[in-house]
Amino acid sequence: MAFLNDLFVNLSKWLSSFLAQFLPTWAVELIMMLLTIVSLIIFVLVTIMFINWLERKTVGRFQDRYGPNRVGPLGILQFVADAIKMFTKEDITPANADRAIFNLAPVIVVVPTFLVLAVLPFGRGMVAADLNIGFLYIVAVSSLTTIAILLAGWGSRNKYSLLGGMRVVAQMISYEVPMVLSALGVIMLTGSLSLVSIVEGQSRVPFILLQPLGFLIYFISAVAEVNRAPFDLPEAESEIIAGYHTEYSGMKYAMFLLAEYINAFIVSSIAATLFLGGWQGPLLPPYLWFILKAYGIYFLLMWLRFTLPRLRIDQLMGLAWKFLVPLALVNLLVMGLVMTLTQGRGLITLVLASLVANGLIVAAVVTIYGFAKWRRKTMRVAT
Amino acid sequence: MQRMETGLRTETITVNMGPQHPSTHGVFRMIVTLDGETIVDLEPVMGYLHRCQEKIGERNTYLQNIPYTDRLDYICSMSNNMAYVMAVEKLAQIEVPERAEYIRIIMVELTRIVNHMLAIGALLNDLGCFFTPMLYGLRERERILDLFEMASGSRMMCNYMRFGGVRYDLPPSFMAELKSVVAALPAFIDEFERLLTENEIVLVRCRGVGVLPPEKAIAYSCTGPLLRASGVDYDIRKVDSYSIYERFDFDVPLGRNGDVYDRYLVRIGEMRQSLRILEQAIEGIPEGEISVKLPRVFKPPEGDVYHRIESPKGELGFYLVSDGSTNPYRYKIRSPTFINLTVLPELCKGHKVADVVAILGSIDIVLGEVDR
Amino acid sequence: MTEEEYIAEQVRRNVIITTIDKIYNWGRRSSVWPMGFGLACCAIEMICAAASRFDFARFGMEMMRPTPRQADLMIVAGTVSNKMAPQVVRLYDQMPEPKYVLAMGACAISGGPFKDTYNVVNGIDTYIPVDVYVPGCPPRPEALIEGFIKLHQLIEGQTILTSPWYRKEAEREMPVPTLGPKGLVLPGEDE
Amino acid sequence: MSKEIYERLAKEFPESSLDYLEGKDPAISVNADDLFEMALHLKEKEGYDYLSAVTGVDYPDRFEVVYHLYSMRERKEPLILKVSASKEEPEVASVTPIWPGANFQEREVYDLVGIRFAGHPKLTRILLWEGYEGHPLRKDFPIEGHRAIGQEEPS
Repeated sequence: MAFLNDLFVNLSKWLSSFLAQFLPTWAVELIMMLLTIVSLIIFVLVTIMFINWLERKTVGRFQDRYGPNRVGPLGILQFVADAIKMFTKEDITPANADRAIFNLAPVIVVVPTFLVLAVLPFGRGMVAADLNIGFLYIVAVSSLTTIAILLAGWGSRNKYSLLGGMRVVAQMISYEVPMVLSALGVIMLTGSLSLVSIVEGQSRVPFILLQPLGFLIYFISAVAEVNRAPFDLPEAESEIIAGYHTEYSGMKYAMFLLAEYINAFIVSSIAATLFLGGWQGPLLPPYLWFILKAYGIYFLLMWLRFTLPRLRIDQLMGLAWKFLVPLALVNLLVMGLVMTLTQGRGLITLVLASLVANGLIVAAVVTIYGFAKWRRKTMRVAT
Repeated sequence: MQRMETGLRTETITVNMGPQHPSTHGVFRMIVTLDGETIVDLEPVMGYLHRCQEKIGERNTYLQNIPYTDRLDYICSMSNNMAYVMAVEKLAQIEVPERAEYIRIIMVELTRIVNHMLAIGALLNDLGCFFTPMLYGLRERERILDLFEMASGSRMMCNYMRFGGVRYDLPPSFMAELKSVVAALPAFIDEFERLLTENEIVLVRCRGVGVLPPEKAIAYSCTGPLLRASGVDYDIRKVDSYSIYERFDFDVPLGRNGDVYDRYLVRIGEMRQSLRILEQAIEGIPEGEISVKLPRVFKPPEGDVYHRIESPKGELGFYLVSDGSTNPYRYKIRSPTFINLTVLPELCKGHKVADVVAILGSIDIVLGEVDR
Repeated sequence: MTEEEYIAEQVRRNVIITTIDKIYNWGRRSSVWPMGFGLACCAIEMICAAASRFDFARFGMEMMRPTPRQADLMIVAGTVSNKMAPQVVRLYDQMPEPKYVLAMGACAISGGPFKDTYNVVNGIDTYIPVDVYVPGCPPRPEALIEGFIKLHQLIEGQTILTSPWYRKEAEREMPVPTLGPKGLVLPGEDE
Repeated sequence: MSKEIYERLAKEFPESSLDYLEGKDPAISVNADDLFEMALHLKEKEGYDYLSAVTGVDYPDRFEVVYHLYSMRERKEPLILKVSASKEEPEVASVTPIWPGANFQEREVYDLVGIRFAGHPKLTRILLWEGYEGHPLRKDFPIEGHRAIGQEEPS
């Protein structure tokens, strides 16, 4: 069991000590670094293949269908076929497009996704680079996606793309605020921005028990950050065709598709890391726990996507600025109070106090909302 | 050049939605002028599916026109059949046997359920539901299409009704199957409602969007669920009762606010009322003849006649001018969705792009009927 | 080079090419993404084919792309009117190679019941090349799926060596007709 | 059916030449010049608030526009108005200002039958395109369109 628990860490240790017999230290480090990168890329590709298949099978089940089942067992090779097709497809650059920007955008869009992977702790000791500002780094790097999508929307010189690009900018910038604010609660609890220490801080109790509201806010804004339904306005099929990637074909479109899936997976893994205790868990090896939790949250994403209709752009912005941001601020304030009041009184007090505090906030929100609804109703009757 | 007072110079952009657009329900085109995401102006352009139906109607004999009516509103072929054959029956004064009337009512009410299922599914699709409600609707629709196939031999283009009756009698197993479908449908409608009616996103997307006041609805000649959602109690089955509708006990669901949400509710209500009619029709259907014998060369007398029925989408009327020969002299189709579209620009102004597709979805157009 | 060497060489080359072809065609065949584009009655049956009972997602085809740039297959589902034909041809031109066209229903094949009327194109193959014809008015979903299988067979039979779409000289762009006072006019024709 | 209304109308508009047409659906034939006044009167005074259909018919000697009127609020009996227009310069007053629902229908009649509607806000072709020659629902227009007049199929 212990062997399985630390399988990949031991493997890399063994390999580096094996290589050290023939090679100088710098070469060993270089090789190990390259191997890490390669394994991350392989992980990404396998994940995409699996996620794509999972999503298409799940939507099938949601809609009383089978989903792909012709290529490979249960259709699992579907993404391989898609990839072969997309890579051999003609690559069209529209005559009116801004060539440089148009071609640059799909490259830029995948870069941040790979960069973010570097700081994710996949298991005990399984992190490519344990930055002490890990979370800050993630926030900073993932905002690059916004630029890439805006470039795509602008460079295509297509009105639908432009509308999609503009929507992305408005949406992603707005939702970054509640996302970071909700994650601040977790950072307050651990006192560190490093994802590894955040995971280690949850060895006794996952932060979702201390921060249920924070988790909820994070989850909602994360769904919006990766443009998934019900916040998929930038590529709203029924309104603006395919949004910012309307004009992209073949490989470049595959890049956007890849970035979309992997981003969704990354926000699920970050949610798992911040709130569900990352790789912590009994019995199973840590990396399996991590993947299970990430897929669990990803399933929630899919569930939302296949059930809910889409919000409108003004409602979307309203939800972020009028609801999530104030709620996240209140949550942060209350969390600070709870932490100060329960300092030194043990973990159980802290958990109970946070649950009560969160319950109070929810009750307050429900009351205010109900009151507003009642007032609107009475006012309508009056007029 | 709006919003000069804020110091920002902004321009409106013109976006062309269609004729190939995922949510124009076919080949409809809208030229939309946008200020940011807000609609300043909207101009519908149609005719991308103009198939010369009225000219063909003049070329064909009266009988040959029945299959062409199937292809008008290709979701509800049965009610198109009914409108046309009833117009011809009025022209030639043909009496229809009792059993045939019942069969027609059963078919037309089934068609209404099919249409509203698809209409709600398509509306939710336009709201961005990733096909799920649509496919649930289609799943149940298949069972009703099976019934059509049992009776007429075809799933969609039924071509089932004839002057003075229907083409075939119902097969022996039909009534049992119909009973089981009718018994199963309320559960399905309940499921639909559980999914959608109280759904918070559906509420915020649909309430107060595309409000059509009753005066405007009447002035713009709107009919069908679009009119009744505005609270105007006008159902041709009640007002200008045709066939044997006065024998059935059913209500006309009405909306209050005339917005997209009320149109959705009216459609749900109409499905339930159609089920009520179906239950009564199953009870009351007699044995007997299914059609009257007509001469091989059918020549109605001279004159002109207009007959209208309450098709699932609104008032479907046929205006026929006969010169006593085998073909109509003039064959005019008063299609409900074409005329309901007149009000579309009025409904959309001031709303967002996303609302346009919702409003269009709630009007429930079928291009085969709009363009004919 | 002796005859045997020559044969061995040829066999080796062919083995490589057929293997590449196999993978290439397998990939393309298993992931034909249709363009979500319905014209008339047949579009409803096309949607039915995607729905629960028939479910062409089994062949990996449920990714209905709303934009022609990402689609592989254009299903011309319904009557093409004169007013619509330029749009259809333009959509065809906007699709990336390799692209296929499936004419669904009597109208798209020949004009069907509306043949020879003043605003209906007598079959879309007047303007764009059609790979598979699915007759019926409208074809049942089973017939459409049969058409897809025929298309898969067509793709299987192609080879990367002779495929026209990777060649520079093969211009597969179709001329877009315009609306004239008497009907559709192809560029270069009188009036 | 509409006999009483016909009599009331005849009293209201003594100088116009109304005519009562018997048939399966009795109709009132109206002079083209009086159409607008009469339509306004019917909507304001008689309560015919709902214009169901506008149809153009090409008869050998004349064009005819048929209006099917109903009353949604008062549920009166239907009323059918028929207006003739000359073969050479068919023109009828537009009723769109009275019933906005006539907008698209009049455009359609203009497009397919070629009757002009004076006072229509935007009288352009609606189903066919601007610049198309001829009006398909006229009897002298062949069903094959211009293809019949010796136009070759493009290859």
